[in-house]
Order: sequence, then C-alpha cells, then structure tokens
Amino acid sequence: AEATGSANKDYLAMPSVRQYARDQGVDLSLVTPSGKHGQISKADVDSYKSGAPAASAH
Amino acid sequence: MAENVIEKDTVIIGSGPGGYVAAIRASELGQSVTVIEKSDTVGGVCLNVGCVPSKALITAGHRLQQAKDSSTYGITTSDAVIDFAKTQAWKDEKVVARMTSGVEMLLKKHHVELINGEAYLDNDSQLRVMPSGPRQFMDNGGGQTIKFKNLILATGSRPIEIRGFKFGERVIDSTGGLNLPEVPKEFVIIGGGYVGTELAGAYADLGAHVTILEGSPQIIPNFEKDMVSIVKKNLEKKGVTIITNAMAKNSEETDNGVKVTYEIDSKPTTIEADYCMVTVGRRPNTDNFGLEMTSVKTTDRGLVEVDKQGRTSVDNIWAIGDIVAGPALAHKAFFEAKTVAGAISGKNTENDYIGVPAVCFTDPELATVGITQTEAKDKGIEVNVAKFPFAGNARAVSLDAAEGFVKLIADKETGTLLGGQIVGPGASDLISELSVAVNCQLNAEDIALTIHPHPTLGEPIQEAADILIGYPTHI
Amino acid sequence: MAENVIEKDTVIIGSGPGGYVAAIRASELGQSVTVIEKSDTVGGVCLNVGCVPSKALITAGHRLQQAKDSSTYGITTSDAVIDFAKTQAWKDEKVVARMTSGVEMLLKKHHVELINGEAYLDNDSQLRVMPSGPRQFMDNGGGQTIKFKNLILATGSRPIEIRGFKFGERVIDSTGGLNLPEVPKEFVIIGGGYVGTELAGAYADLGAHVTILEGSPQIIPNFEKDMVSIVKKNLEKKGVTIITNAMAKNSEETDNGVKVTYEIDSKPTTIEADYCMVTVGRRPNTDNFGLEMTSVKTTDRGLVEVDKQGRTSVDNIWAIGDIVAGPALAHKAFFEAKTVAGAISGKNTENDYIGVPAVCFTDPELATVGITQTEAKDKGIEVNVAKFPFAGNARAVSLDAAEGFVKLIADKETGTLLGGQIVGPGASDLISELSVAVNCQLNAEDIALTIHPHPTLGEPIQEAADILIGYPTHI
Ligand SMILES: Cc1cc2nc3c(=O)[nH]c(=O)nc-3n(C[C@H](O)[C@H](O)[C@H](O)COP(=O)(O)OP(=O)(O)OC[C@H]3O[C@@H](n4cnc5c(N)ncnc54)[C@H](O)[C@@H]3O)c2cc1C
Ligand SMILES: Cc1cc2nc3c(=O)[nH]c(=O)nc-3n(C[C@H](O)[C@H](O)[C@H](O)COP(=O)(O)OP(=O)(O)OC[C@H]3O[C@@H](n4cnc5c(N)ncnc54)[C@H](O)[C@@H]3O)c2cc1C
Repeated sequence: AEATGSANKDYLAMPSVRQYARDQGVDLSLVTPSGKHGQISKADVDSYKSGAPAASAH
Repeated sequence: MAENVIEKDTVIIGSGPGGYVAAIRASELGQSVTVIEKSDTVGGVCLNVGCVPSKALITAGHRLQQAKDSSTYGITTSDAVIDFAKTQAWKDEKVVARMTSGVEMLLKKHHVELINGEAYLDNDSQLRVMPSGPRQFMDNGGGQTIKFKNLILATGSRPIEIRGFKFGERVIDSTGGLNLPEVPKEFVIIGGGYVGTELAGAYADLGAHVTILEGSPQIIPNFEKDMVSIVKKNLEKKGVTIITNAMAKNSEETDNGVKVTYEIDSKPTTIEADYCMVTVGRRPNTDNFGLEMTSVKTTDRGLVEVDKQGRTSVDNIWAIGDIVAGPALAHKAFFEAKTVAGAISGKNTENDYIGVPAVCFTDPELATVGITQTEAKDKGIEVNVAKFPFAGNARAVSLDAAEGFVKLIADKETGTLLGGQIVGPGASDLISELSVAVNCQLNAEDIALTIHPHPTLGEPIQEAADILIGYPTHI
Repeated sequence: MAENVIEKDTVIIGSGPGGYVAAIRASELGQSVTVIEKSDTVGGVCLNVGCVPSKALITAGHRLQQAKDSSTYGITTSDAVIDFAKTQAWKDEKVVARMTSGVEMLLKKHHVELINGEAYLDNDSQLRVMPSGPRQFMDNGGGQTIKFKNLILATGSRPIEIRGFKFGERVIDSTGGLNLPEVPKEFVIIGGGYVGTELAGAYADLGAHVTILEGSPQIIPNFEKDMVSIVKKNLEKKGVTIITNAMAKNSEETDNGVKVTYEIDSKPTTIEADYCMVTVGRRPNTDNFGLEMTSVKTTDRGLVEVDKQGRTSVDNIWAIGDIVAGPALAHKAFFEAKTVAGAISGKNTENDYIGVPAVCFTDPELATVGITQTEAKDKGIEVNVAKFPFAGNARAVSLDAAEGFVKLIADKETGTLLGGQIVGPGASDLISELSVAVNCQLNAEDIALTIHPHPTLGEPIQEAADILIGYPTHI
C-alpha cells in the first residue's frame, strides 16, 4: 500500500503558516521559530521577511 | 462531420471526488468551468459504487445484527428478517441518489457546465466528447471538439481483472458486490484489502458465509498487525473464513454459482460459492482516453506525473485523484482538487499535507494518519510510541464496545506528533483530531493539555498523549 | 480518646474525577498521597451515579429502539422486550463496577493510600477521619486525626432539594433516577438541564411516558436554541411531553406513585406519575465537613475561591472539581486535578485552558467548546460564523442520521477559532477536534487545509472551515 504519511522534520508550521510563507515567497526552513516546540508563526515569517530577529518565545 | 470547435476555459474530465470538487473550487475562484462525465450520474466511483454505497450496506449489516441480539443490555429479540431488495432500494434511493443529486445541484449552483459524454484527448490543447449514456445530447456522431485553456484530468480508476477470473454474472467486481440482488449463502472474496474486508464484514453481518482469499500473509496489509488482529478476530466471530497466503487460480461459473480454485504452497483447493468478488486492487484510468496523444508523462504504473501543485508535464494540463501518486482515496482527491483549482487561478496552493488519513470501516473501525511505528523504524526516525486501550475508556465500556486502542507516534526529541492509529469504536470520526495534530505539527503536550470531554471516545487520545509526556492517567 | 496524630504529606478529600486524578498525578510527581473517601467505592459521582451509569442507560435505550424498528434498512423485527433488572445489572456490574474497580487498581498501582472514612477539617493543617460505610477499619470512635502538609479538597457536589419535593421513595434525585427498579409508565422530571434531559430521552427510549417540567423557556438552556430545537423535536417524537415556563409547586406521594403539581402563569395543574425525579441543579459540598474551621474563603454561592493554580486562600490547601467555579463537569475536574498536582510539586502549571468542552448525550448529541455566536455578541467580539449541516454529509446519510449541524465561530479579523458547536451524530466524539482547535488557538484555515477522511462524520468540521475561509465545498 501507498505510504500515507511523511515526517517533515525540516521545520514545524501550521498549514495556514505554510500557505502564508508561500504567498510571501519565504522558505520556511530559513525562518527562526518562536513557538515553544519550534512552531513557526505568521509573525516569525514576517520578522524573517523584514530582516528583524524572530520574536522571542513566551 | 462538421468540424465545429468550441473553446472552453477550464475543462475537467471526470466528476468524481476529484473532478467535482475541482469544478466547485475553480468556479468559486472565478473560472468558467466545464465538466465532462461519461457516466449517467455525477460523483464518480466514490458516490456511485465506492465509499458511499459500501457504508450503507455496512450500516444495514450492523442494524441486522443489533436487531438479532441485544441480550447484553437485557433485551430479548425475536427473529429479525431482512428483505435485501428493500435494503438495496434504501441504499440506492435514500443514500446514493441523494448524494449524487446533491453534487449535481452543487455544480449547477456554481454554474458549472456539465457535459454528459466520453472525453478523448486529441493533443495538448484539444479533446473530443463522444456521446454516452442515456442522456445523450450531442448528436454529431464524431463527437464535439473542445479547445481548452486548462484541462484537469480526474478520470479515476477501475477494478483490476485477474487471470482466471473474468468478470461475468457470478465473478464480480466491487460494483457487482455492492449491487447483489440477494445476500449470498456462500460468498468468496478474492483480495482482503480494505474494500474486500469491509464488504466481507457487511455480508457476514447480513447473513452470508464469507471466505476471504488473501495472497499475502495478512488481510488489510496497510494497517499494522496489532490493529488488524483485532479485526480478524471479529471477522472470525462473525463466521468469516480467512485464508491467507492463498493464490487465486481460476473460476468456473456454474448454473447457479461459481467454483473457485486457489492454491496454498502450490496445493490446489476448490470451493463453491454463489458469487466470487474480486477486489485485488484498481488501476488508473490513463490508458483509455487518448492520453498518449498528449505530451503528459506517466509512470510505469500508469500514474500521471505531477508536481506539488498537480501540474503535469504539460503546462496547462493538471491531474488529481486516483490517477496520480498517493493513496487512492476520495479525500486525497478532494484536497488535490482544491490545490489544482487554486493553482489554475494563480494561487500559491500546494499539496503540502503531511499525512493523508485512511479509514477502514471494519468492526471495529481502523484509522491511521501520518507515520506508523513500523514506518518510523524503516525511515530511521527515533520516536516515542504510546498506546491507550479502549478498555480503560468509560464511554466505550458504556457502549459495550471496548475493544481496540489509540496509538500515538511522536518524535523522540521534540515530541512533535508524527502519526496516530486507532482501532476501536468511532475510529473513523476520532482520526480527524489526529489528522489535525499531525498536519498542524502539534506537540504531544498540546494534546495532553487540551481538555477532552468525559465520557467520550476521544479521551484515549488525550490519555495516549499523557503517556507521551510521561504522566499516564487512566493506565 | 487517644490523641493519636498521624502526619501525612499530600491528603486528598474525595476520590471523584478530581480527587483520584490528583492522586495519580501527584504520586507520579513524587508526592506521597493519601485519599480519604467516605463512600464505599471510589470514583465519586461521575463513575458511580453520574456520567458513567447515565450513559449505560442511554445505550440500553438506543439498543431497545433499534431492536424495535430497523425498517428503514429493510429489516423486519418482531417484538423486542426489555428485562430492566438485567439492564440494571449490566449497568452496575459490567459498566460501573468495572470502571470503579479500575480506578481502585490505578490508585493501588500508584501507591496511593486509600482511607475509607469521612473527613472533617479541624483547622488549616489538620483534619479528622470518621469511620463510614461498611468497610470501617478505624475503631477509635472519635476519628483519626491527620496532620497534612498539603490538602486537596475534591468533595464534589450533591443534588439540590426544592421546596415541596422532599426526596423519598417516589420523589427522587438523579441517583434514584439511575437506579429505578423498573421502567416507570409515567415519569415526571423536574428540571430540563442536561442531566434531566439525558435521562428523559433514555427512559422514553426504554418505554416510559416522560414529562419534563422546566422553569425557563427552553430545556438545556446552556446550549443555543437552534441546537436544542432539534433535540426537542426528537424528544417529542419519542413521546416526551415538554412543559416549559413551569414552576414545580409540590408533590404528594401516594401508594404506588406521586402527584406533582406545577404552575404556569400561576395556574396550577396536577399530574400523576410513578416517579418524580428532581434534577434542578447541584450544590457544592463545602458546608458539611468543617471547612468553616479553616481560613479557606468561599463565595456566596458556596464555591471555594482559588487562584489560577487551584490554591485557596490558605497556602497549602487546594480545591478542584465541582466545588470551584466553572462548569461542574468531570473533565474540568480532571484538568484542575493535574494542575494542582503539578503546583504542589513545584511545577508552573496553570488552569489556562481557553475552552472547556461540554457534551449532552441526547438524540442527537449536543456538544460545544469555546464561545457561541450569542456569547460573542454579548462580549462584543466580532466573529464570522459558519454552519454546515449533516444532511450534506455522506457518512451521516449512510447511517440514516443526517440531522444536525456543525457551527464554527472564528474571530472576524484573524480567523482564529474561538468556539464550535455540534448537534448531530457523533457530536460527543467530534467535539475533541474542536477542543484542540480552540485550545491550541488554530486558525480556520488550519482546519480547512487539514484532510478529514471521507466518508466520516468529521468532514462537516472541515466543510464549516471551508465556509469560513470563503470557499464552501459541499454547500
Ligand atoms: C468499493 C469501494 C469503496 C471505497 N471506499 C472508500 C472510502 O471509504 N473512502 C475513500 O476515501 N475512498 C474510498 N474508495 C476510493 C474512492 O472511491 C476513490 O479514491 C475516488 O472515487 C477517486 O476519485 P477520482 O475523482 O479520482 O475518480 P473516480 O471517482 O473514479 O471518478 C472518475 C470519474 O471520471 C469519469 N471518467 C473517466 N474517464 C472519463 C472520460 N474519458 N470521459 C468522461 N468521464 C470519464 C468516470 O465515469 C468517473 O465518474 C472506495 C472505492 C471502492 C471501489
Ligand atoms: C446524573 C449525572 C450525570 C453526569 N454526567 C456527566 C457527564 O456526562 N460528563 C461530565 O463531565 N460530568 C457529568 N456529571 C458531573 C460529574 O459527575 C461531576 O462534575 C464530577 O463527578 C465532579 O467531580 P468531583 O471530583 O469534583 O466530585 P465528585 O464526583 O462529586 O466526588 C466527590 C467525592 O468526594 C467524596 N466526599 C465528599 N465529602 C467527603 C468527606 N468529607 N470525606 C470523605 N469523602 C468525601 C464523595 O463521597 C465523592 O466520592 C454528571 C453528574 C450527574 C449527577
């Protein structure tokens, strides 16, 4: 049977953030995550784009 | 023959889960859409002869069993009798027709043009539609030529026929199996994949003695052994005979039945049955509508090669559903359909899902999303695995359905949920939460810290997450 | 009387969902734990006379109805008969006893000391345990004095008695309602909250004529009107008489029944019944075990005041479950139990959940998490609301259970999911996904882009999310 899953370990992001990154032309593997477990947020994508350091985890 | 060429914007071949959802989404995104469907009804395999009718028969089987025996609860029942013609009429009229006419209405509502006919490709930008089915409305024999701006291929798949088992009156495919005029006394099913096994359970519930002949050592081989063994035990309790490592050799139709010969270790055995259903797999419909006239590339397995957006090797031709790689499932087709519709409309959509859930409507149900423990091992991913049994779940016990478990697979280092499997009551509905967990790349801790209501079948998911974070609760 | 004081580390009063889960988690975190329970069995209201037995009766009611009529599927059944004593025995032995003995084993496994007795507080650091129940094992009449380092109050709640309806043989509380020796012919239920309405449905299924007397204009008032109206219709189809805006005035026990008088607009009516169950609410057990001897502060509603960690106004006394603010539900108690166990063990745990899901096991089931449309309006939060009906869901149709809908509430600006409500088949199991969505603060787009398997009851959630992102699919 076909494999039904992959294990993406390059970065962690929600589907909406993955879509946002594509819209912004940002490669998520270059973005510094701010989420506790390494989740990349939309804000992280924005920070990366504007060259600012990633928002710190809270 | 009049060479009367019509020009169309976005053309879709096939109105199955891939085709009709692509049509709806593309229309919502501003495309002018034409769907070509050769069959009399829309909805493809899934609605007409797949997902939907199979689940109706499974329901009827459950209800018959429940009507026959509810003694656990102190209920005495006298004989329950099934009139299978009525069951079939319910399935056809109240379930299948309701869903297909619903889809037809949706297409209308979205101003999708529906052409009833069979499409043949001429080249990378043109096809012809040949009349087909009873609702023929094109009477120029040679077909109507259509030039398209974008073309989405969603032609689906069809059952594989094997040597020695030519489909006929008594040797049938899954479509035949769904439309039997009576409940067979003896029913042989060749191929214990999910389609064969689901229908084995349904017909056993409905009163048939079912024999499954499976070539590999295990039925439903895309699920792990510890899950399938529970289903196997239940099938045997229903009286199903499961014969694994069996090679189906040939069949012989008799006056009112069929003789089926199979071999184990080259030793032949012949059994007699009323019907023999062959469900050994399906092949993509890529060889029967002129695809070879285009520059669209296919793999050696006959699948259409596409990129992350669903684009084929021809820039304005796209492909979705059973004819592209990945599990041949309706919801995978839904997703790809939305992606392609977006891509055609200039959006940055991508088939970037992390896991496609898969469900098998056995007793109890099986469901999976993301990777399994075995796949993690094969891929060299270090994981933590947690298993919580429904036996420890109050809701399952109160339903007298406490067989099975939830298994969660998390990355060992980070705790990210990479996969989950469920065998047990409500598995088909519970798996969605795990699909969210895996596709949103949630952490085991996120699930452990999310309140799951009590008493519900969803609690074992939280319990398994509790185990993963090191603090088991009800185990 | 020998003043024999024992010193204990962490003491918990009550072994309900709050108490026993706190015990397990505290033990896992290295605490030495003692649970004091006055009742003969562990598990509290929930396992003994609440969540669990009620669900068993509901199951039995469903099974009886199914055994009586499955004609939709072409199945003819003859009379199904229920032996209610057997039903009760199944509920008590196979469901309740199984779960309570499971919890007892869990406590043992986690080396939790269980003392069977009734606790009375002496002051902020000391309590006495008085013997109670048949398993008395302390024979010093005045009780055993215990000095505790930490104390967790988990004493739960009890039914409210109202004027004119003194509990007796024919006027009963929910515990009596769960343990009736026979299915009443006429059953009056005062209070159409979730407890009353769940049991109304169960007993109607089991053959009773049920009358609900509800003081407010709507039964199950914590769910929205569009959801409850579906349940109401179904109750009426079962033959339940629902009388709203009705003030229960008084009761009079007769030889083999009870006369119940209620008023609507001050006009009295008297009805006769075999039993009258009063389920108008519950009050916290904070007035009956010496809490007033401590400095623990309570509210005017008798709830214990606690901070985000569950700490009372006394530093080493904590409180969880039905005696603190928030919905009186078992899974809220579970969560608070884990938080307190963590806090005592020096962890930075907090009751920081965003939404506590709530479920009502009616036909169809009701479930909610986070805010409703009405609450958003009241709070002045601008939201988008999407509703998808089960009528458009193939799985629901194939189960002949296509009533109801999923409703999602998202922040208008950001799309963050703030709440979700489900009325329909499997609502109790489907709500967990929405609890994840709300508590993990997912976006509607995350749910829309997560593949939900087909055909399952979970799909309407994705469909509603599709609506929220502006691209409805099957609607
Ligand atoms: C018995 C059975 C049970 C199943 N159960 C499930 C299940 O529970 N869950 C699940 O996810 N999946 C299930 N599947 C699989 C599911 O049905 C398929 O994955 C799904 O239908 C694929 O969708 P599709 O759009 O790719 O193609 P299809 O559904 O195969 O639709 C293709 C359509 O294209 C039309 N077509 C083909 N060629 C042409 C042409 N040249 N011109 C015009 N029209 C054409 C066909 O008539 C057809 O309507 C089941 C399948 C079977 C057989
Ligand atoms: C009919 C019914 C149905 C319900 N259905 C559901 C449902 O489906 N889902 C849901 O989430 N909730 C349901 N509930 C509510 C649920 O049962 C309560 O929220 C839950 O039990 C509260 O847990 P707790 O630990 O706070 O207290 P309790 O469960 O009330 O436990 C308190 C325990 O403390 C003991 N105790 C009290 N005082 C003392 C003392 N001084 N010394 C020693 N022991 C003492 C009591 O004997 C008891 O065992 C239902 C309730 C009822 C009545």
